[in-house]
Amino acid sequence: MADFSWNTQSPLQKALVAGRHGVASAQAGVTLVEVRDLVLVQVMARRGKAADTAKAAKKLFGVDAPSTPKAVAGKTATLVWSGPDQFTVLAPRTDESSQIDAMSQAFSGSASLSDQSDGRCLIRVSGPRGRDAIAKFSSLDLHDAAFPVGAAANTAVDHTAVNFYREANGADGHPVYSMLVFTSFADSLWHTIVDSSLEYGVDTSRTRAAA
Amino acid sequence: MRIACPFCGERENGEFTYLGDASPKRPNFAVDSGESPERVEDAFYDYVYLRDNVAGFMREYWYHGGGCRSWLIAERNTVTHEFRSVTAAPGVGASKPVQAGE
Amino acid sequence: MSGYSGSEPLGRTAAAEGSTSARSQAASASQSHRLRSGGLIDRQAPLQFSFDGKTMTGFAGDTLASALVANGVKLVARSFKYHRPRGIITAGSEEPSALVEMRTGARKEPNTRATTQELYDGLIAQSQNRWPSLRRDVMSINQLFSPIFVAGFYYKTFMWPAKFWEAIYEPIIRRAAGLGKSAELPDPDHYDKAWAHCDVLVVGAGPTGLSAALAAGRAGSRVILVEEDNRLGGRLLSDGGEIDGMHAEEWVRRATGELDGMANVRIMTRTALFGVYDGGVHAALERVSDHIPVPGPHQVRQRIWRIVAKRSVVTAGAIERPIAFPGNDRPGVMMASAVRTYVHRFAAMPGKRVALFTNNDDGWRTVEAIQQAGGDIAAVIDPRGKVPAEYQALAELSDLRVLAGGVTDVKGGVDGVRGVVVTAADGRKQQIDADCLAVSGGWNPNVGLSCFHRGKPVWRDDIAAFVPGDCPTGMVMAGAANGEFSLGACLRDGHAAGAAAAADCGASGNAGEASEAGDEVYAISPLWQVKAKGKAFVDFQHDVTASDVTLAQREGFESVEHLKRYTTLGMATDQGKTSNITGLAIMADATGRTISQTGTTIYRPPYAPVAIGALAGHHRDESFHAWRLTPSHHWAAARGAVFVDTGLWKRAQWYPQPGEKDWIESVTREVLAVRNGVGFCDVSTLGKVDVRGADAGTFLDRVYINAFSSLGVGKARYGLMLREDGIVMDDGTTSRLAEDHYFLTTTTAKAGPVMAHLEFCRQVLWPELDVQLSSASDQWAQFSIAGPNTRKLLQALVDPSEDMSNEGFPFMGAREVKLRGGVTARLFRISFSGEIAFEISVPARYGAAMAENLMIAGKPYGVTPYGTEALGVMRIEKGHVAGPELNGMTTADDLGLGKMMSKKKDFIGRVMAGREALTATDRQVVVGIKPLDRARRLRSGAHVIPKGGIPGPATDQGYVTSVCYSPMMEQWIGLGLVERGRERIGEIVRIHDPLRSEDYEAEICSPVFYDPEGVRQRG
Amino acid sequence: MKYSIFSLAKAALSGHQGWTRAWRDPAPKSHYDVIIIGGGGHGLATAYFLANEYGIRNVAVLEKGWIGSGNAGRNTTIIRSNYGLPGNTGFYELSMKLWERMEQDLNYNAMVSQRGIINLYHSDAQRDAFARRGNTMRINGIDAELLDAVQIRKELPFLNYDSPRFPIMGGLLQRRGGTARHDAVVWGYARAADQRGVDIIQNCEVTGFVRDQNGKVTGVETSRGKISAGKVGMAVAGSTSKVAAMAGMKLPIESHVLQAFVTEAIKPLIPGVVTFGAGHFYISQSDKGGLVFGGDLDGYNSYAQRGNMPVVEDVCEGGMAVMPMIGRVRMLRQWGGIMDMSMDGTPIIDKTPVDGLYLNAGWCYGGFKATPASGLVFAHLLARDEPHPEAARFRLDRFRRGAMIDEKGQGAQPNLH
Repeated sequence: MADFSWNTQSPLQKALVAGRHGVASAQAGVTLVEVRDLVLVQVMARRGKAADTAKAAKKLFGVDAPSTPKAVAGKTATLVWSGPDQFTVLAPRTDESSQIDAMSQAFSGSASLSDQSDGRCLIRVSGPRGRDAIAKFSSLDLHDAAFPVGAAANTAVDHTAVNFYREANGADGHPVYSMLVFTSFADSLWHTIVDSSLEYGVDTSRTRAAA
Repeated sequence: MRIACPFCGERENGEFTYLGDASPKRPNFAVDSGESPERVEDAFYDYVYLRDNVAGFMREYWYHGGGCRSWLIAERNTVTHEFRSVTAAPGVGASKPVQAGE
Repeated sequence: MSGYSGSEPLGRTAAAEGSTSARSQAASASQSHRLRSGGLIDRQAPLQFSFDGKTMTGFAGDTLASALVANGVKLVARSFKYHRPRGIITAGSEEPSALVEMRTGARKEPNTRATTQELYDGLIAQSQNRWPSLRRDVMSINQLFSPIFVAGFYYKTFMWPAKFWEAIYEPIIRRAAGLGKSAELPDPDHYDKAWAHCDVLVVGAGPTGLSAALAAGRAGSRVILVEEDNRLGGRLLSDGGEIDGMHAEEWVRRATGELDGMANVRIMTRTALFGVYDGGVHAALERVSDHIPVPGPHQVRQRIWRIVAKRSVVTAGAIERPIAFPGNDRPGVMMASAVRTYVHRFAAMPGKRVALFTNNDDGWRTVEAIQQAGGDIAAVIDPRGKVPAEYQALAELSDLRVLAGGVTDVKGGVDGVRGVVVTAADGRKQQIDADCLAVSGGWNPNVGLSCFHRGKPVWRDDIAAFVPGDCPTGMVMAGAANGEFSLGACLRDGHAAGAAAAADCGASGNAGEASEAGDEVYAISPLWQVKAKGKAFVDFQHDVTASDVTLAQREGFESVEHLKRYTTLGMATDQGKTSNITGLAIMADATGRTISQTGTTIYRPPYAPVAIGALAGHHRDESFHAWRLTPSHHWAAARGAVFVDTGLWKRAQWYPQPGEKDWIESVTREVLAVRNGVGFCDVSTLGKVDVRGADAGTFLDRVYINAFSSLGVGKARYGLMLREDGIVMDDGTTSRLAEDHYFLTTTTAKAGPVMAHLEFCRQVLWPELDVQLSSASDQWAQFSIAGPNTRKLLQALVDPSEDMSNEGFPFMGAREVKLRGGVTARLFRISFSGEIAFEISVPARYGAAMAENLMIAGKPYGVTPYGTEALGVMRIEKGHVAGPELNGMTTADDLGLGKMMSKKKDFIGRVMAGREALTATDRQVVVGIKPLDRARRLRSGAHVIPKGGIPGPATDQGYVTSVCYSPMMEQWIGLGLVERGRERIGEIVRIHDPLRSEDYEAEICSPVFYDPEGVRQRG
Repeated sequence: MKYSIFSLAKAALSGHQGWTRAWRDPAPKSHYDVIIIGGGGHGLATAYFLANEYGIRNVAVLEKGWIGSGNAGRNTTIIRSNYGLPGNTGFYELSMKLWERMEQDLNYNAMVSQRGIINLYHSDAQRDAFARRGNTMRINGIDAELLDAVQIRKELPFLNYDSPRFPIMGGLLQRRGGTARHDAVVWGYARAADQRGVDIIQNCEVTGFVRDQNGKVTGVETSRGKISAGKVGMAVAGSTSKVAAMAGMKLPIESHVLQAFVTEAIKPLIPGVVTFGAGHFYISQSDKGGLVFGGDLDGYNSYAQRGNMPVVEDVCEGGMAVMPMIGRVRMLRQWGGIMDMSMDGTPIIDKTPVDGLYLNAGWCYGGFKATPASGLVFAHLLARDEPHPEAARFRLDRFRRGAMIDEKGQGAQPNLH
């Protein structure tokens, strides 16, 4: 029998209709991008092994793993704090199994890993009114002083958990926020984000994670 | 209401789930402890059902399920809703407690 | 605006300055009471509006109330109880009387205060609570019965005969009560809710608030300034004055400019703070588009703001209070400050001949305002009998008629005041011709927001008013709200409060100096009521009179709360903003207590009423709650699946095929397809938890009633967990994928609570164990594949190297397998249906492909996708318990699973499960139930009565929990919880379902209807 | 003076100068046969029934503030007897029967209005649970009807039947359910008890118990002095744990805040009581025209009588989901009451381990509808020293024995009941 084809499907398959929505002003106030094809692994230090985990992370990624709510860019991945003694490794998907194997080896004995590459969906919110749109569904204080580039937060949107982190400002000088949302909620939260953005005009698109 | 998670900072209480009084400690009886069932049940009756229900500061469990998934112990005034402290449960994260849990 | 000097007397021809258009001239001319110049209105922008069907014209900048005043309209409403004619009393959100029905159709909105509704072109408003018309209201007959309709009369009557209450009395009362009519169509507008954060929140943008915002902003703190009005300035817009040597208007302009220039200051107009909650959460309502006919595209009508502030400076000002005297509710009797607002801010004259009744110096400002606008002051009635020093020159200059004494009657008709009767201290009466009576009983600091955390206001004798007591944490009140009534003091108080709040937040910049203004004297001698014959109203909307207050006192309702509840004083839409203090002062007088001893009622949010739609925001219709989709959702939708909301999930319930007449037919087809061939169902909604760590087995031993540390790698086991009180919490299958890795599943409904419970066990109960938990619910697309042809289907799907034989993959086996095409899956040989069955998990991105590939791989075997209904049928046929049996009241033994409870280890719930009532022999336990009449449809919720028994509490022995039409048994069957059920297998009982008028006999049987030996699933 | 339209008309002739106090304002005596702590609906009803049914008239009701200042005056005024478990079913029906004759019993119009209560269901599982409960009611002789959406639409056309989420499938209707004017219930019982000799003493706070050498309670210390008593009954829901602590008792009770809301008055819109089954929202309309509505507990222990925004929003979201035509109606006032949340969601009416001290507590958010029956059975317990048959299951030791009465099946987690 012939092999089966295993086409992949994004949880935003239906919800994301690329293009302009809402108020048709010259420049969209909000830009929404689904970032696809990520490897995402939750790293949880074993009991009493927080220091060993940090050491292993440093060795593998060349940076100190975040011990407070921050996102840190390492050699091959971004490490986003996701709770005490745990963080999420985010990397563009290249060779998935070897990427995960490398982590399994590096953290063997110090941390438990949980592959969440399909458990989360990454949505990036930017544009001059991005922060105003987010203020409609998130209670986080995203003021520059409270949430600078590199800051991260686990919070709740529509009563479900979401990880936010702030990336480097966009070319337009406006802040860029990344949101990791649960896959099964992605369709719903996407609607919430779009609805919050319509009055500013919103451009939506999807992209592959940049290597 | 805002709760200062020791890990995440101050957050809306909607991110948290409330369990209640943190004073009762789970009795620990091995199946072969030899205690009379009566006494063991009495101890659990206390733990599961009886509450001081203080008007004033009480220690209580909150779960930051909409955040870092830590169980927290808050000291909060039940009359004014003022928080005096919020600390992590002994087994939060990878921390290794000096002694067995509550 | 130009200030007083720019105002021209009424009736004088406007100087032909600039290019006043013909249209605006015509508009001006049609407004009988509009001043020819002045006011913060745009005469170039005339706006048409209609009130009770009559078209009128106002100007941009008007409120509906000011436009009505400008058009000479006095009668605008009918009161709640007596349907008395009422006019406009105030010029702000405290308005008790001038409530109208705004807009039409689905946008109809009852009880809108004309005083805060901004005018727009095409505005349509109706008066309310009258029939057939405002002028001729039949219900005003109630006034004839007013001698009987006193406070609390309804508690004393309408009792006989008892049946008449719902049938006759109450419908009449209900129809008479209420004010406006609400729309009966869904609200077509959108709302949203947003968050904002700051160091210092300044509430109110009058002189105090502007001063506070300037200080806090200059100091460098993050400031939000909210103002309910559409422009900044507060009372300065109505009373003018001089600040830092400039006109108040100029000062406001400069202050606004400075604030606008600060990046750390955010100004929010049309935004009213309505609540203060714990932790510095402040709630405000922004009226985004109430000032235009309909919201623009993608624009909301209103928006709720939750503003998180470290400090707040509340400068909510003060509210002028009425005096209770006979006739004080006649249209044309208006608060003195409101008269000044209409004249000065809106260039609209409430009357051509104005009488003023004041007991304090501030009221006297009205004299100047009216005179400068070209109106006549008919008289000033001041019970103090003396012209305040500040006004002596003015009084002499204009030969002012000043009377000592009090107003004891107001003459006139529905159209308003025609005369005022003044009675002097010696009893001498005189009548004064006037078409407007301005009243000032003094000012009440607006303490409401300070009391929302149960702080009690404090009485101050010198100003005869309550000032804030203990404010909510982080809040200070400043300016008039704090009892500071002079402009200079307000500016200083605001500045000091703003600077202090900023410093508290760590701001170290220079707050600058406070602006300066004069410190006018505010002298008052309290006057709450003028005792004379006639109805003297305290609460205008609810028609509570001074004599109602004293009646309540005579009947023992002396507590202010009893007073309020007995008379309804202060329970109207203004929540007593203009009436509460007067009412309690009259009560204090009647009881001989002081006002301070009498105290106030409890202040509660919202400060001003808030639309329910705004509080719901975005969360309505499909966005009521977030939804969750399974990985094969769109695939199932494309195949026409019928979906059902289960919790937040959308699940495929069944897949109808053309020609099927009802869902039972579809579900039966799906069940038979599984039992005779093979089918699959998306079960991704199950909670899935990765349990890892050296102590994972020990951990699960303590969580489950049965053992898991003894489970071999590559094996799955059914597990049951209890609550600590011994009642079943949840069940599911848990597999051991590696020595230190278990994969635990929960029911769909309990995924969240179980995860929280497991974390509690890990972090609180047993922190010594090395266990890590992560939710994997969304990572995996999981399908149940069931039926005799399952293995054949799987053999087509998996890599040929995988051994799928019964020996190679035995019942309750669990391991990873390679699928053709390169994807790795987790495969579990577990069965809910009783057939050979597997659950297969692939990463969620492959969920849709998996569904499609299962169709391809299973095509030769007639593979059929099935939904939750067929899943439910098969579990009932097999006697597996689910939600209806795991109802939070059943023990493991009730479910027939008591034998699973390990006696070798401790686990959550072990001890409490042993309590006497939970182990009693007469408990209701799970059994099977089948009607004797095989054509009979069994229904869940029907009760079980012994055969021949008479239904009653003593014979009520249980009920049917789950039912289905069983294609295998070819009849309806069910599970039930029945007293001593397991001892009664074979017994015939009576199924009693009075709700559905059904009563029939059924047999109690084993819950396992189909393949009781369990042969099929092991084959 | 007997209240009637005639006495009212007569009083009008004299400008209502003739009305006297609805209840006296006596100074406390040194001894009473029975002291009831708590001048709420339950305490006053207990005193009324002690005097009226059991002939015990030397009774005082001690209230620390003004009568009705607790939950009696802070609830959403719903009366119903649509319970499903043995113990509750009969008790609440007893209460309903007492509501139905209350006005004639008390000569006070408490506006008991049986305009019906409907619990909407939105899933098969909910329908089945309602069917079970409705059948229990019918088996116990209580009216109940299971309606489908078509039938409900005839009576309540304004509901959101076509919601894309959790559409209305039907409802369980009790036509005899409805509302009553809460304050009037308090005042009616106070006046009727007073007329039968009961002393209602306001502004009298109990500060401790007087006990003899055997530990028996023989009186109370109060802010107005020591008062001795044959028996002392507690009816202080919201403050039960505080008062019990004075006698050294710890109870299976937590105090939680429940918020409620009322809108501005509008013309009649909603005939009876409607509860939404897919969210936290229930609503009725008062005779004055305000829509009275509420939802779930805030969820944390509280004695503050006020709550927070998340619940306000949650409740209004539920409201807009089920009746989106109330979007433009304005919420006028929100408040909070302190619920005596028991560990199984069911009240406790029993003797306590302390001799001479009797407990009436744990009403959760169901206390108002229970007022008359609670008074009757508590009076019975105080008078006879044995439980009234309809309250026989409301025992304190049921938690120890495992005989919980847990309608919601949530276990020992009070904030989930």
